[in-house]
Amino acid sequence: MISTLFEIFKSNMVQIPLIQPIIDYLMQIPLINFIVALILWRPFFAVVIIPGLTVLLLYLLYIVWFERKLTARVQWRVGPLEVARPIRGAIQALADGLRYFFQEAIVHKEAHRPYFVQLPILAFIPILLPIAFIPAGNVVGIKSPYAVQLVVAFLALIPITIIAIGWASNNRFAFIGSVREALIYVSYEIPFIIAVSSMIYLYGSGDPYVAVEKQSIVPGAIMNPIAFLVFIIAMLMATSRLPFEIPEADQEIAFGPFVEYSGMLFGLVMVLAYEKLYVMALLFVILFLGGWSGFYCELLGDLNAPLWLFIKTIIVISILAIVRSMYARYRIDQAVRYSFSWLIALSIVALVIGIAVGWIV
Amino acid sequence: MKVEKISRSPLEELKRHVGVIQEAFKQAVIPDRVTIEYPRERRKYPENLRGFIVLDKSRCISCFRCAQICPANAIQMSYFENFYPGIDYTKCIFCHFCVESCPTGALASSTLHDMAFKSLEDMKVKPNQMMRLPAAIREDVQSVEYDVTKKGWRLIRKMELEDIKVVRILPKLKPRRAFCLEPESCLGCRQCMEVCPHEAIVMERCEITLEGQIVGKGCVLKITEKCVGCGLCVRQCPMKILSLKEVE
Amino acid sequence: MKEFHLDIPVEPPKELESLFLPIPREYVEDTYRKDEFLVLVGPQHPGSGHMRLIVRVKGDIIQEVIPDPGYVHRCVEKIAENRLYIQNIPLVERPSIMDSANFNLGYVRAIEAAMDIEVPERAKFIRTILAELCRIGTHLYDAAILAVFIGHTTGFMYPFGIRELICESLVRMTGARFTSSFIVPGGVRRDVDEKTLRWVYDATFAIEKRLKSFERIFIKNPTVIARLRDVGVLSKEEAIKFGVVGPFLRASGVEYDTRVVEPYEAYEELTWDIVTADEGDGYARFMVRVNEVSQSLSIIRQCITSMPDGSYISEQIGEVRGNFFDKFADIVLPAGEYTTLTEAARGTLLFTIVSDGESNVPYRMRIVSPGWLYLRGFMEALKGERLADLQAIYGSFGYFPPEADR
Amino acid sequence: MQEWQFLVPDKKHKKKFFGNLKAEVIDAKLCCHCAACAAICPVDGIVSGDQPIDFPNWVKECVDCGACIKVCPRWEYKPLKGIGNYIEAISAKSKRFKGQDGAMVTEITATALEMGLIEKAIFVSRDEEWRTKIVTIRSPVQLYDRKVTGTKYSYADVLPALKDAVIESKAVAFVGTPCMISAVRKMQKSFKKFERVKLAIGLFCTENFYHHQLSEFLAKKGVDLRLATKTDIKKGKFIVRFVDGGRVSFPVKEFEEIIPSGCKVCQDFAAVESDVSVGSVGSESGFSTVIVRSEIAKKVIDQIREKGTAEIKEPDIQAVQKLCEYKVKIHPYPSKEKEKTQ
Repeated sequence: MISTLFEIFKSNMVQIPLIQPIIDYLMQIPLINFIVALILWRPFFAVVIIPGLTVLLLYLLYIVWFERKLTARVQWRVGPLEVARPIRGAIQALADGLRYFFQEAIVHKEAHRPYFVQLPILAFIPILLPIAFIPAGNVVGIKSPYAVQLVVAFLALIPITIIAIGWASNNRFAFIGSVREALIYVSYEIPFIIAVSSMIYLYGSGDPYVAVEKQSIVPGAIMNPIAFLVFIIAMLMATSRLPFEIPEADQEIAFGPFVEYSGMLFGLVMVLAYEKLYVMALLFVILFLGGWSGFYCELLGDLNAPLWLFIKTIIVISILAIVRSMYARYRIDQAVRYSFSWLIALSIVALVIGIAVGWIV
Repeated sequence: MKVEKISRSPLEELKRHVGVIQEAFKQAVIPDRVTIEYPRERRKYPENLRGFIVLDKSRCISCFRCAQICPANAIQMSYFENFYPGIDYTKCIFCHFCVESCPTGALASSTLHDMAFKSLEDMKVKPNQMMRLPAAIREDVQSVEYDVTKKGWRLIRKMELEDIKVVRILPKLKPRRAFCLEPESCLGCRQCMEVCPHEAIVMERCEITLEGQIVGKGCVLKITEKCVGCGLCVRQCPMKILSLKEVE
Repeated sequence: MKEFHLDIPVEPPKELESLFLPIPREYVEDTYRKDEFLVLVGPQHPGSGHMRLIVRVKGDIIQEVIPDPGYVHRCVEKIAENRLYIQNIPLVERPSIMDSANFNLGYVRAIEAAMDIEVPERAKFIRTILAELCRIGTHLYDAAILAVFIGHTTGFMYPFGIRELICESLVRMTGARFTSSFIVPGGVRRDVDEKTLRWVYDATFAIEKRLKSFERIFIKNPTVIARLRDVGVLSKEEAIKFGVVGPFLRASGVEYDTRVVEPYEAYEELTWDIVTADEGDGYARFMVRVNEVSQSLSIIRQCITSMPDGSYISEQIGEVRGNFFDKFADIVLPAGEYTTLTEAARGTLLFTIVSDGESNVPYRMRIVSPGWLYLRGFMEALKGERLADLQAIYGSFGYFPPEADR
Repeated sequence: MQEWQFLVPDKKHKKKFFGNLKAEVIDAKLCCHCAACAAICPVDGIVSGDQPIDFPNWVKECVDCGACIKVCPRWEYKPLKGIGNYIEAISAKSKRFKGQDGAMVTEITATALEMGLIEKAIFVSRDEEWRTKIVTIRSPVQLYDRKVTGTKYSYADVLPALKDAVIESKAVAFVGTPCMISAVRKMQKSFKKFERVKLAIGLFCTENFYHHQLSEFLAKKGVDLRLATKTDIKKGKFIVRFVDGGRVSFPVKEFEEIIPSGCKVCQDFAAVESDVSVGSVGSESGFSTVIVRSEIAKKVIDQIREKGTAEIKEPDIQAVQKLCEYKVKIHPYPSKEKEKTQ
């Protein structure tokens, strides 16, 4: 049994020439070789190492610090500095996380206790599942020709958990926040799906490999710039970032659905939006920025593709981080109006362009 | 002057979006940063900054003026050879009415504005602690100066530190002494004697003692050369027959 | 649109009974019977300051707002009755920390009116500079609060950064960053030298330059305009009817400024405009204050360039240093009532001192602060707007609970 | 430096001076509640008000200066009797003011203020429940208040207010009962500052009451003082007039039980030591008898006469004389009770 598993793992390992001697050495030791083979097994490597959970954690540490630092820079400030001063406070996010971890998580009397505690954890399922379907070169969890559609479908599940969190909190502001989340959900989801489907029409398939292959000369962003724009705005709305930070709006409804959370649970719901942003940015890079294609380095071997994907994603998110310091928050009715008028119109134009370009190509 | 109406055309709207994005990216690349990293950098303060109050004991005449004018009731006079003011920094609001009230310039302000105390008890600074600036352990290595010109505002950082200054401006006042204007109205209550911190008022002919022994009748007071003109007796006198006069 | 009523009996939540609401129980029950909803905003809410707003909403639309002020009521008027006249100066500055010079000025002018003190010209100019510096400081502070209320953190940081120059100007002139207690009956406490005035003059240009950055990123920001425009509209008639004061009255098109109507200090000798707007919405209220900042900068420049020579304090008082106690501690005002009107940053400020002519403390002191005066107009402006607009309107009024509560 | 000296009366007991005062005057039931001691006390320890004069904790706080004894009109008490010396006596009625009878106290004060003889005058006003309240009169306008004019029949702390007024201003007038006038004269003898009291207006006085006792007594009789507009004693009767025009009267003899002990030894009816004494006795109703005793008062009366601000008539001095004798009769000193106990 174990030997069959070992054979399966061994037959489908990530090839990295840089560390190949070390792997060869480790493969000779019993038991260790099983673990190494498991880690380097392509599906496992894609989901757990890169672009999966491990780099997701690294990304979280980075983006929280970077966003604060960049905002501070725009705002004539310095930003987080005192935690690890030599590296300009880079582990501030870690310190915050530790603080959340050791803080008491209070569940108030009138909350629905099981849901209140479980929902922040349940919300991770629709975030982590898409990662299994997003390929990076030949490092892939589950290979599927409908990967893009699946990712979009899983992403649509996240707001439902947030709405349920608001219900479980049993608080006025959480309730208002849930209603806002529901409103903004319907308003961004339609343009978002239309924009994605325009790209699917353009590439003629929902398979990321086809999409990346078709972008080998011209990236999707240039082929369909309108869809590119719609996707970015929908991404801002979906991850409740300014100027669409409406469901959380701390000055209006005091963090909306998350008003009652504290401690570790608050830490979990806080990173929810960032993780969603990560998954959407992965999709964005695949659809518009040529995915994992880039300069190929012989030494890295199979690691090339995931690295390129990750670097592109990080760059996209880092650029998006500046929006936080530029805009005020729209009102909910304005946001809904914009998305149902301008954004849907733009997305339909994008669909037409997608069909046209796809027909030509 | 009327405020101009803001135009609603989409083109203007787009222009404004571009303006915002331009400004944000400009600041992200070349920020006009104004933050001072406080404990590691020190700002250059103007000389008239109202900070920690320093006492010169040799000048103090125990006139209690500082304690009586204090709006926050933060000054307590404590006995230490004579009465000297001690400031409770839990209450002090740094209005420096006491410094302005001091007729001899015994109190002076310094540019020390950031003080840390170990406990609330320590914040009640005693007169002998007010004699000099408190010993400080500082982390700052460089000083920051605001350079303001017509062109703009920027911070200049220098790797040098200035010492904290004590600014003592002496008031233009001649020495004064108490005088009795109307001895005929004296009640003989000897309140002035009781209150005088310098024992400058003496009883020349007292024939009543406080122990209830009747010796004789009446008392006569005399203000001696010891008087420094603190004016406490002037304020204490129930008949208001004393007053301060300048002497040569 | 047709409304559909669900005939489900709704019981008001139990919590509404234990929150010491200043509204009767019937009101709560009536609200819930009519398919409406009570939202309590404050006093610990991040977007309400130290005040509770009892908001009655129908869906997302505000039907009525009942203010519950008084959380930071510090009995300033009552405390003042137990202090010497001079000791009240730091006290009256406290209600509005940013606007300390205007409050100080109003109080001191009442004492001067009672004691019949003629203030020398130079002192008047110095006082005007201080008052205008504090006005700019307050407007910037309010702009910052408005920005953070509508979620624009950069708009919060920029005014506070610019305000640093105001504080630096104040510290160079008076020795304290704010609450300087610098204005005393008869003049000011110290003379301000030429070098410092020069610095302040340069600083006004530096402020103007920085304000351009602020304008691009916040004032002309499309999202800000979208949030503030056509929100919380007070028409001219309504603004007069509800007794709104200051820049908020001017934003509704009424050209009223105490500095022009009853000039005090050096305002008669300076040229400047009253800033008004027609719309009366949140953006107009904000823009009036933004434009007032540039007017104030111009006033400061004029004051510095035309600063007369002479004494900084009246001859009736004489040198302050060393004499402070003897001159001011035993002030006894002649019996009577002395009232001054001052244009503080947020509007008309009234100080009344009643003296019985015998004691060295005020018999009664009355402060009618602008915040309290426009609270009614603020509540009326909220009606019919969305719940999300509450913070935007709050910010556009620059309501400062400590000032209103005193 | 000028030398000065003042004399303090001998102590009769081996105590601090207030102890002596307490033993000899207050405990001997001689105290007339003029509050002179409360006014002069340098440590502000003596309390007056609507209660007997006291100095709580005097053993510790008294500084043994003897000022209270020097000013006490009842220390080594020699009762003053009769109508005293006077320059002239008139019966008059003010045309400007409305007061108890002829409103001549008000008129004299107003004229003195107008002439510039005095800067301030200490008057007694009242609140709704007829509690006394001290007012400082600076201009004649203040005198139009009906609460200021009119008799109150309750003790008031005139002298503490007078001391403050004397320290502040140069010329002061005050209105008081005969015992207060005597106290002020004693003050003037000892302390030069009190020479600033230029005009002491005495009132004809038989007795005075504690406010709480008076109101309780009247309440027992069914009279609500809050509705009263005027109180008066005429021809042996205490008369209370009400807002609605009604009036109630009782014989003064019924008040015997609440008359304070200090008043029971007082024989001075016409305020012999004052500058001018005023009262209703000896005139027809609506007129006041004015007995002028000093030059300064004469000046004021001449001014009134010249300006014609008051109607002037001849008084019935005999009636005043008669009442003076009557008061000596009803208030014997040393009192009979005391003689019996001794």
